Amino acid sequence: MSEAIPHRPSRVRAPAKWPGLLALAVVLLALPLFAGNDYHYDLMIKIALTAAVAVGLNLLVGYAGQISLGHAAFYAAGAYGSALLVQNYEITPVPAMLLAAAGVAVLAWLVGKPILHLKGHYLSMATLGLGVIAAIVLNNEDQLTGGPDGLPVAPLSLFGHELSVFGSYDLFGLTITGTQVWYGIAAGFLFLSVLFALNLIDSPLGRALRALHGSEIAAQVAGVDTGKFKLRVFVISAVYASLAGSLYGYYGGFITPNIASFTHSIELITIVVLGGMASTYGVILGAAILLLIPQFLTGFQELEMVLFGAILMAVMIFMPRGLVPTLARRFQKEAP
Amino acid sequence: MTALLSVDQLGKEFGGVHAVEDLSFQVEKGRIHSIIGPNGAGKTTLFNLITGLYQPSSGGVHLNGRSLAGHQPHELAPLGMCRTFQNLQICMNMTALENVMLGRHRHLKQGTFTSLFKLPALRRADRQCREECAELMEFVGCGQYIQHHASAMPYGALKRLEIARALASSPDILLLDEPAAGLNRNETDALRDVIRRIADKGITVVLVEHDMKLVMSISDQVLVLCYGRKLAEGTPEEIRANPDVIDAYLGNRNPREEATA
Amino acid sequence: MNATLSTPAAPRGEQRARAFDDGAAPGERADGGTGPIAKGGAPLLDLRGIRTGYGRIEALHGLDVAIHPGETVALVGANGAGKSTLLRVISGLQPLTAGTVTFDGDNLNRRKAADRVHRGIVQVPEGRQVFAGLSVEDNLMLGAFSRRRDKGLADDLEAMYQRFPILKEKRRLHAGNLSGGQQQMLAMGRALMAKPRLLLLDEPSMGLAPLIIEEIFGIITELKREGITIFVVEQNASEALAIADRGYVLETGDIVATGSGETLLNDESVKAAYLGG
Amino acid sequence: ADTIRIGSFLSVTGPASFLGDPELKTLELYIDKINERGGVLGKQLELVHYDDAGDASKARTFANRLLRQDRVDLIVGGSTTGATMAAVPLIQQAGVPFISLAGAETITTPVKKWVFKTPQSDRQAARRILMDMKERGFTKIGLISGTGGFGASGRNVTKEEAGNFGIEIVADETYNPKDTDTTAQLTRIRNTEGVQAILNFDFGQGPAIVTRNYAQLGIDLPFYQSHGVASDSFLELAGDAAEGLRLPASALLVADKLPESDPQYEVLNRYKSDYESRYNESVSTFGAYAYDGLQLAIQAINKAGGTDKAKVRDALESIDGAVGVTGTYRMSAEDHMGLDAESFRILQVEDGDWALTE
Amino acid sequence: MFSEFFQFTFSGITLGAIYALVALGFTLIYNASHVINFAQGEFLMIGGMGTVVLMDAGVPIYFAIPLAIAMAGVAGILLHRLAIAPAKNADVVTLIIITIGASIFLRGLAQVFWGKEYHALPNFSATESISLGGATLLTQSLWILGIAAVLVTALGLFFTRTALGKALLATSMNKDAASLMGIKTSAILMMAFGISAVIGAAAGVIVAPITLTSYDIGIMLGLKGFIAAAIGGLGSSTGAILGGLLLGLAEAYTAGYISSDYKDAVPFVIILAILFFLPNGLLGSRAVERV
Ligand SMILES: Nc1ncnc2c1ncn2[C@@H]1O[C@H](COP(=O)(O)OP(=O)(O)OP(=O)(O)O)[C@@H](O)[C@H]1O
Ligand SMILES: Nc1ncnc2c1ncn2[C@@H]1O[C@H](COP(=O)(O)OP(=O)(O)OP(=O)(O)O)[C@@H](O)[C@H]1O
Ligand SMILES: [Mg+2]
Ligand SMILES: [Mg+2]
Repeated sequence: MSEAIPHRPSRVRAPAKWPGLLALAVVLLALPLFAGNDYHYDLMIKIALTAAVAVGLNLLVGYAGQISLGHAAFYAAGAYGSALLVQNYEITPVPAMLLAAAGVAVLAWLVGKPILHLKGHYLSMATLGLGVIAAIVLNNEDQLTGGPDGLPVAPLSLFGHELSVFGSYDLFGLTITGTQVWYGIAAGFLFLSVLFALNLIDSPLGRALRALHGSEIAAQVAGVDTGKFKLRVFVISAVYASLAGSLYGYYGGFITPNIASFTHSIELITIVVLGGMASTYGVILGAAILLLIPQFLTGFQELEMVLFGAILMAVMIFMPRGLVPTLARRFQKEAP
Repeated sequence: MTALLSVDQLGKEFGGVHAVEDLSFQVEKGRIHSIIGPNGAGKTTLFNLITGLYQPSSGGVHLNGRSLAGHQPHELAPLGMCRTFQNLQICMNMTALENVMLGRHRHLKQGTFTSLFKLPALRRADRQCREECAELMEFVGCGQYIQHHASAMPYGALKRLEIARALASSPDILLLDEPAAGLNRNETDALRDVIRRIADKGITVVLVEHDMKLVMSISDQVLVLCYGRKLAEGTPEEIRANPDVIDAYLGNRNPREEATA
Repeated sequence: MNATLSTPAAPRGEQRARAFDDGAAPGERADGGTGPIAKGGAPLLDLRGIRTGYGRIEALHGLDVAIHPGETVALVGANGAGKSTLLRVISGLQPLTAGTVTFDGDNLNRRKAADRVHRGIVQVPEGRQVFAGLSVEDNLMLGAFSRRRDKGLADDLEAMYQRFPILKEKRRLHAGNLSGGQQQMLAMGRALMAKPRLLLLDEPSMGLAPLIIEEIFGIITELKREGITIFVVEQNASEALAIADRGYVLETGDIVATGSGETLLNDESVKAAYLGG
Repeated sequence: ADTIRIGSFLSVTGPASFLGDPELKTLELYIDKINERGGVLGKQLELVHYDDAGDASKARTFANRLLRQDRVDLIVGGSTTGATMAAVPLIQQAGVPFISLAGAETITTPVKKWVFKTPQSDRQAARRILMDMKERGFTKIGLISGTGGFGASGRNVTKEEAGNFGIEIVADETYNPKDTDTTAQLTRIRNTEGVQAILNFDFGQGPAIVTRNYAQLGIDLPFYQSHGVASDSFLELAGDAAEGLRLPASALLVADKLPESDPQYEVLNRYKSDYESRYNESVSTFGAYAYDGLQLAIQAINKAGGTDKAKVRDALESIDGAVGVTGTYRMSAEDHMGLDAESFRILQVEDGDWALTE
Repeated sequence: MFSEFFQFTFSGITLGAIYALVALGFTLIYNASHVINFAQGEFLMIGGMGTVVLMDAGVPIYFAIPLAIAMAGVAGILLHRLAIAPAKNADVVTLIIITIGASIFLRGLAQVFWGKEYHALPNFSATESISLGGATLLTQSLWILGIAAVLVTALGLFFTRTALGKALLATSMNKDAASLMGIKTSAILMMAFGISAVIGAAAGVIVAPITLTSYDIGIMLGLKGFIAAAIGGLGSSTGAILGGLLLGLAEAYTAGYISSDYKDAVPFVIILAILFFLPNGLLGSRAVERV
């Protein structure tokens, strides 16, 4: 509007992002201090990669309100895609990973177009179908994918060096193990994932996405092409999953169609809801918790499943908005 | 004066019920054009047809001489048309200010990469948008809710928030569906000023309202709908005196009118 | 806020309403009703020290309200004053942080909303809240859910259709497809089907055409004649006060004025704030 | 260290729990027994176990934990091929002797330095079945297999081996391991020209459903199953429908029917009575894989005189003629499994019980 | 080749009837709360496994079945009381995750106390299968179809003819408004969970002679049931039956005529195609919301 704009900085400033990012960086840098052995690193790497997928999925589910129960398909597509590119076409891992991501983007665009006009549970079911189909293809095309027995993946090579998790490397005079290098990669990847996600959410694009969740009609009338935006965020979150999947493949050295399974998709969505929908930091915590619980429960043997189910229920009952948003609300200062 | 919006023999049928039937009228640029009529007369349906939420069964709508046939709702904001809703459409997962900022959507960069990297240009534009939208909230009279979450606002304030959001898209033509519902006398008076000032900026206003005091005091032209058809059209004075309108809509004794008389 | 009413800030939670008519002291209001019908006797609805809020934000700061049997009481106030919140407190949708709700001598604090309906407290909620996916007729019949099934039901339904002929015309339609005003009529009709003892109306005239508004006010007057107690929130303050026995003026969670409808209508500050120039 | 740490990750729960459950029970049973008798080389055995629930990526995580946190001396585990193969890259890099309990040939072919396994490979099972078919004069058969790891791998090796026995696979159908009905597939096989016998290669409950559907459809062609269902619970599930079918299995199921002169007689019957008296449930051939794995591990440690990983590995590779429940193991640098197809016996279901055919 | 076609059709109907019966169980809870109860499969498991365990303990089958079903009913009510009701104001996704937690929990309990073995239940009829046009049909499928038909009629009447049924629908549409009608929403939800569990458990018992039963049978059947319910249109009981039969037939024909490798994938493609044209399933009601 044309009227003069009085200076009113305190009332309208957007909440700053950097404190959160700084805290994340500090945590990621400090975690190695607590890592007693390489197995701890292994867990942290897995958490970081899973968290990155969840951060991407959260854009779709938490912010745009479109539920996907088939996201593991994109994760698997990234993992298998890059592994096969390296294996069959002699492409080095990093470009292979990017190529796979591009392929996944195209795939997500193609399948997203028809199914994203579905709503609610119907969308869940359609995405679930995608996941199921992906898992079936990976299982059946065993000539290519190794079938249910899985596929060995060549390790990541950086600057011409193969990165072995058992190797050790000299870096600026410091000797670090391959696993530690991997931790650096995974943590860096997570950090970038978060940074990009926060940027996105805090942009007009992100606002439009959240509006999809709030009121699709309001968004449309404001000029948001809802179909296009849903498709966009679907593709973005698929790319997140693909990249994390590729890294996971390189790191683990072996992948099976299980990573495309319904169970895995459910695990991803559970992480998002557990951590807190529409809370980027929340889903990181969600990933950490969901992956750590089974590690703590191994001692209970038979009771593991019972306890896992009970913990999941309890958290969701007492923190229905998810961990971080519920806690944030509890500690929030009284609003002015 | 030229017709900014023209509705030609528009019809909409829902399983045998003609919600709008053979309706033609024109809205001239810069005017405040009110549409009144009994409940269920088809006013909201008409808005939904104009803004592309419904596809007409017959007839069409032109904006600035351009046919809107087959346009999707989201294609209208760029053409300069925006609206509010009788059944509120507020994004309850966002703050009040963000709801208004959503209205500026079409003026801001949406590129995926621009957004991912949050380029400075985008950041600047967004900051400015924020200020402007806060200003708009003040303008429509819900400035005290700038920092509120939309879900924490009372009904009356939400109605105004919708107006602010619609204004944020800097429309040429603004369709308001019962903006005064839920406002008291004083608040309605304030709203009248807001609408006046909107019109003064050259924005054409199409107003659906049951508050006759507001309608009669502000409209340049009034269209009366009844059972989806045009019952009458004219200046407020003409309409007030029209016996058909009194019969079908106003009633013999209009208490609100009397209150102002 | 539009205007501030005269009373200077008093400590929150204290009764600080100006009683225009009889100057009854706080706490004595049990017999302080001034309506033409009910004087003396216990109030049908007695609210004391009502406090509630959303999260950490308090919306009502300790109100006292008493409504006697057969009274029609209007509640006026600006947007966000807490009118809807107060009605939700009475019908049990909004939990209390302090205070008591007494209905017909029983403390209702621990009673759920559904229970209160069975006792005769029926609300027409703000924003209509019809069951969009059910037919108009089903909506009306659900209104009578709390009643015993009896023969009277069919007659009542027919009576309701006479009152709002448009609903009869649309009775097979999904309520969500009704126009806004039609939904408002449905919400009103649905509540009446419950045969309330205390009817809570949250802006019943919202979105209605002038003729229908007349009808609604007609219905209210009629119910009043039948002896039904009514608590009505209206933005049409002048009309509401005109038919009400008494009124309360609510401002940001406090009752700032109370008195007979007529007194409030003529009070300058009330006029200035709510009734328009 | 003062104990010998034996690591294990098994599918104790989940879809492959019928493998992992008896395997874990067997390990626990014998580690207790051995410790009671004073352990190995004077040291107590300590079992560090995780349940991978049949999930390969969990298996990988737990293998990592065993290697890096628990620092075990040796691993006996991996109920399924997927779980095993997911762990293999780590184990190879870490250099810890690993005895897998899973079937597929790929585990030890090509030979991997640190990886051994106790069950016969699916290729051997396929050969044994095909051999029997050839003896009975069948040349055209139908194949139906599950799409899980075991079934898919079995299907592949069967198709590869069939030609060697002059047998043609004229119908080839699959089903999902969780399917509840396979009559469509069986109908297709039955209606294929010239089918003389049908083989179902899979484990789990799928074969029980196939067997029931087989009977329901009234198919009267000779019917074969794989070693994947060699347990009494299969008989229980399939009921009368199983009558007459044949499968290759270790002699454990017919331990009491063996002649005492059989070299395995004693091992078989001891394992059977140990297991059944401790757990009060019938013994399965899968638990026996763990029995053999543990025995091989202990032999190797004894032979190596300690837990030095390289020495234990070498000792494992040089095992020659260890009589286990599954068969008699003869390892070598070229063969990290050490059994031949002859270790399978062909059993037939007769009157609701297993019977030796020879 | 007619006999082949018949056989595929019979297989499809058998499968379809199973899926349909499972899908029916979703209807009630969905209609009361719009929650997809991912623990629905576990109710089936409790029905089937409960019967097996009770029979193993020496209870005769005609007591074992009702006891197991009652057990599931109690589990359903407890699920609501202890897990759903306390999560007040949680949104639908959260509730769905709670039901996922519950399904893991129940499966875990069953695994600990009832074991991991698969079990078979005897057929309900003495004759196991009947021959028609060269194809065989299990008599048990007829039982399943019959019971599904009875249930769908009962549910249909419940939702269209009874005040309680309407109240249940109203609760899912607008919980606050429903309680303003005097509907005890919490009790309604509890009833929905209880009855759903009973329907699920009954299904679990009837299908067990065909599908076998075990502690984890609920995962697969629950998933298929959800898919069937979605094709049919969530909330519609007739739709659940149609969806189940369609899914079963699609699977059987794919396995019979196309490729058993892609038996599970092809039906999904068909389903996606259906949803493309009917975004609310075959018989699902369109969401009515006006602006
Ligand atoms: N989807 C539909 N199916 C059937 N009838 C419908 C549908 N949508 C609208 N109608 C009918 O069309 C008529 C016009 O409705 P509309 O909402 O346009 O009225 P309105 O003039 O805005 O009324 P109000 O003043 O009450 O808001 C109403 O009678 C309504 O019942
Ligand atoms: N869900 C909510 N969460 C947080 N705050 C709320 C919520 N609903 C209402 N409020 C706040 O409570 C106060 C009272 O709101 P209420 O809806 O009762 O006002 P009202 O008098 O009915 O207004 P109106 O005339 O607009 O209907 C307002 O300040 C509002 O911001
Ligand atoms: Mg309208
Ligand atoms: Mg209100």
